[in-house]
Amino acid sequence: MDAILLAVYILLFPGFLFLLAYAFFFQFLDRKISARMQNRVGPPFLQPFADFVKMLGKEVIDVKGMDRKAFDAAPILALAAVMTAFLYVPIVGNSPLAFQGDLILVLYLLTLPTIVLFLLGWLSRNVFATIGGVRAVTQMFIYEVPFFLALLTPALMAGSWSITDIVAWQQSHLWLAVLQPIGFVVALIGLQAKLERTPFDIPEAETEIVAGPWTELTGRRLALMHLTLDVSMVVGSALVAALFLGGPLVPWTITPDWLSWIVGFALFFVKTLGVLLVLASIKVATGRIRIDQLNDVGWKYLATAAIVQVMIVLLMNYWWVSA
Amino acid sequence: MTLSQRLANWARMKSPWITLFNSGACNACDIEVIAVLTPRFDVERFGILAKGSPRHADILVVTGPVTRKQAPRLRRIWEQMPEPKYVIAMGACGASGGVFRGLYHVVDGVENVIPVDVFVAGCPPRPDEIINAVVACLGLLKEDLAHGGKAWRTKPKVIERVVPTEGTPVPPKPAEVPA
Amino acid sequence: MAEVVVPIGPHHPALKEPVNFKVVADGETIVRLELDVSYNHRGIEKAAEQRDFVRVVPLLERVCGICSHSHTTVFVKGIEEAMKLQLPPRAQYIRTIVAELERMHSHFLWLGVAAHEIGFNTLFMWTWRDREAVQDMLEEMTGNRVNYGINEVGGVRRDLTTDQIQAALKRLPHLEDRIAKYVDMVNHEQTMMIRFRGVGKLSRVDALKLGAVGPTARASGVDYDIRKDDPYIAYADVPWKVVTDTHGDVYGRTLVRIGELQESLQIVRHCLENLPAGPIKVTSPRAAPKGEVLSRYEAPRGELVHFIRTNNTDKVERLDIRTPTLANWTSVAVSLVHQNLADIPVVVAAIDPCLSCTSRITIVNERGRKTGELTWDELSAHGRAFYRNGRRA
Amino acid sequence: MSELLKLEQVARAMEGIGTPEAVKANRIRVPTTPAKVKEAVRRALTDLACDHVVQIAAVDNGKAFELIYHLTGPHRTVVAIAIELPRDKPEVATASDLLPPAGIYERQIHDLLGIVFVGHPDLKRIILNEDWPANEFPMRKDWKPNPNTFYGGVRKEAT
Repeated sequence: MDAILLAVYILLFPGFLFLLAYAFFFQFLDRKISARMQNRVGPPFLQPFADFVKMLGKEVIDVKGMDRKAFDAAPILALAAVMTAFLYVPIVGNSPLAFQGDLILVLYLLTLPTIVLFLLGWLSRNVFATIGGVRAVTQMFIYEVPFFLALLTPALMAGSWSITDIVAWQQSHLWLAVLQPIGFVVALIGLQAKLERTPFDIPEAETEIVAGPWTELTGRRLALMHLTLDVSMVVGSALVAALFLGGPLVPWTITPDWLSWIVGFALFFVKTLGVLLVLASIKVATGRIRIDQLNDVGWKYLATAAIVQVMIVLLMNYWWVSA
Repeated sequence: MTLSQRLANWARMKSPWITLFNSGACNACDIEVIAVLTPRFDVERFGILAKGSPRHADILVVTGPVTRKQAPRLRRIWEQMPEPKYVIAMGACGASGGVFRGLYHVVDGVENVIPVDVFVAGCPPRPDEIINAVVACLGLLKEDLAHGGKAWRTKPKVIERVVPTEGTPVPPKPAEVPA
Repeated sequence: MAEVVVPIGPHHPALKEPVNFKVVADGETIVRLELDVSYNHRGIEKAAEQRDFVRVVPLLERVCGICSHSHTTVFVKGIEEAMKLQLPPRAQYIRTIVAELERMHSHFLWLGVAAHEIGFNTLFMWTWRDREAVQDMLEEMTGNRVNYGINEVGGVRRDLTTDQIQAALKRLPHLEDRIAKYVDMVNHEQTMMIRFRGVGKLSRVDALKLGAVGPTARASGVDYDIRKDDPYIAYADVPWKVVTDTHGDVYGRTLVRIGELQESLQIVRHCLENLPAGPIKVTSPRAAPKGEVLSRYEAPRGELVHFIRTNNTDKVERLDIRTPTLANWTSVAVSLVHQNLADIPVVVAAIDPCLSCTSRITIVNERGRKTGELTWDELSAHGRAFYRNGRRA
Repeated sequence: MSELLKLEQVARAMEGIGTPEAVKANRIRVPTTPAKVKEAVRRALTDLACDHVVQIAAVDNGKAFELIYHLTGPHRTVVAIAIELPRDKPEVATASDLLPPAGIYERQIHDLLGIVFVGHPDLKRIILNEDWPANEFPMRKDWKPNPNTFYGGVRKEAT
């Protein structure tokens, strides 16, 4: 693809601008669904955009003795990492930047915001922030292993480390959610933990340690970190939709090129909304569990389920290859 | 005003975040402020969110006559909030100490500790009056942005004393009125 | 081994009221708890000595917003006992109705706040939506959602009209099945059970020794309830039973409070249905004869006590208020040691602290070791050490 | 719900300390001296099966300070042990080792009325704010707030 089309791909359509709009739309939907489930009216459509612009306009407060430059750079780093991860997930058709092993890159880029949260907690010299940061890292150790295992089993079955190939493989076989149900469930729970949403929002536990690592963030830093969380929600659900629900491709080929793009985008849209609906209802239906309970749940149930899933996939591969 | 200025004003009007500070109140006002967040009065439809930390909030809702022990903390919380910040003093206690005026452990009213922008009448004010107060506070925010800051409306601290023309009886100063 | 001093409060989202905990925590478990509460002290007892019986009732109404009717009823009942006044039964019934409605709205409020403490916001929204029905009933009967102002020495200031009674009776069935729904939700919802079971355990002996009162004590099997022990207003001739439980932890207290919700609803229905006719107040003399009265009342949070000494004038010589939350502080401080940092809001919320009534402090020192303020690098060193050798530092 | 205590029961338990008089059906008052109050509380806890301290009321009746310990138990009768303390040196032995919640009540009484409880683990400031002058006790009848001392809150020039 020549340079101009690539630039459009990165900056305009499935890249920067579209991702921003889609992130705001996702935040609006998430707050609206959980509000309606709590029998409230919920925010208006442009609310996330208004929050973002207002936060940009607020005064930025620096705590005494804080490393200003690092504190400014951290949110930008987190946002950049999550945005580049979105480029490798197929949206319309195959993503032009795909290469063998981009699944590993996306997973790595998705863990960067948690480390940045820990960094923010550490830099802001506030007891609540530090404890929040330590909890964020503790939580990451717990859910990271099962989440990675659950997301790597599709690669094992499809025999390739690139998301685009996995999506292409699913075009000719059943959806991986059907073939690997346990992996699908573990991936959803892991995603909920990565996005630090209610059953697992221990670092930001509003009623225990004020706002965790977010306590000292004000003005544009807060705006960027909120945006990072929204974008990582979009990227996470797009990743789960691509790996388990078949992504934007349809089994039979559609002749005119632009029509297949539109159908592909519509499928992507519907599938990511489905994932969001599941995440929002988990958030509404449960309370927050403690860090040590998360430890038990994480290692006893999630990890074993992921390992069992890997075993099943290896066995299935063995039979298919031999059959 | 430039486009970006209008956009900033629109955004500030559309997403006021409040934080609640109980400065020694009888917590009737507090449960009414929390009732504002619940399904019947639901303020999230106006974009109002209740934030835990003063760092993230725009409007500080203060309830109760400030007790002597809570006054320095109220002052520190107010200083921690980032600029364009506003203060709503709740109920009769916030305005003048209400039924607790003159008690030995109470600094009567929020005015003596931090500058207040909006007072809400009532003991406790009903939830819809509280929403009305936030809307009034947003109106104030709009005017302040037009005049560039709060200076235009803060009344001068020193009130000059009007020299009475002879013949008219001088009203006794409040201290002289027999208690 | 250095410890982390975590100040929670006085401005903290978990606590709807100003209390300050200096929690000395070793990682996530609490070693020592310093509690500093007196941010709400306004000097009401001193002011009460300068106000006559008519003007002191509005002041006592605002000791605490959630249990305002309790404070006025216990004071007015004490003064009537000193004056040896005989109240008409209709006034006693109206006071009981408003008292039980206040208990219902207070317990609904507590259920929501307890769920909010563990992040379960849906239940918070639902319980507070149902509480609005109770608020409407109170507003129709007394004219105000909170601080009802229905009590005065010698009786009640407002009468109940028949359509107010019918409107209230129509709302009760809906509330009844909502409460039933919350009972099975508390018993089956996973995250609530994990966060409530076994947290803040208080044995029966400890509950008695540490002077716990109200639902906190009744959840550990202590069956003290002033409405049964020392019946006042109309509780003697209303059929109801004391709700107790044996779990002794936050889960037990939740069950006791929901049980009391159901009992209160039955009491309100009974009083509304057979409200005796007759006058609603009797003219009371201006001054109260010399005497000393210990007036006790079962507030939503526990046993509320007003010690009133009168001296032939129309003012109180001394009013000493002992509030239920004050009695519960010792038990919460003891049951918190060894718990998790994340459990503080839940256990504190479990005694449903009403800080506007209370302003006292206690220090519980578990192993009595010296813990000074931590410098920054000690804290970070502690963090690394704590996680390097698997939470045993 | 055992039945109420009889007057003779209390008299037998408290002989040598004070003569009880029944103020009401379920309230018996035992006036005694400050020296014997600890012994009275111990007997109430053991012989009269009281296990719950209702309240420790403190009154300044102009001439002297009065302390009234209200105790109750499963028998649902309130045993009130009343003592009188001289105004110039109000001291009494602490009851917090027998009754743990008394630790709080005594510290509040010390703050408001200035009664010293000998043997109390840490009789620090509880109820008034940090910069309240140490020797002023607001609940005393003869206390008037004098305008020029600073009782706390934010200093005038800070607003």
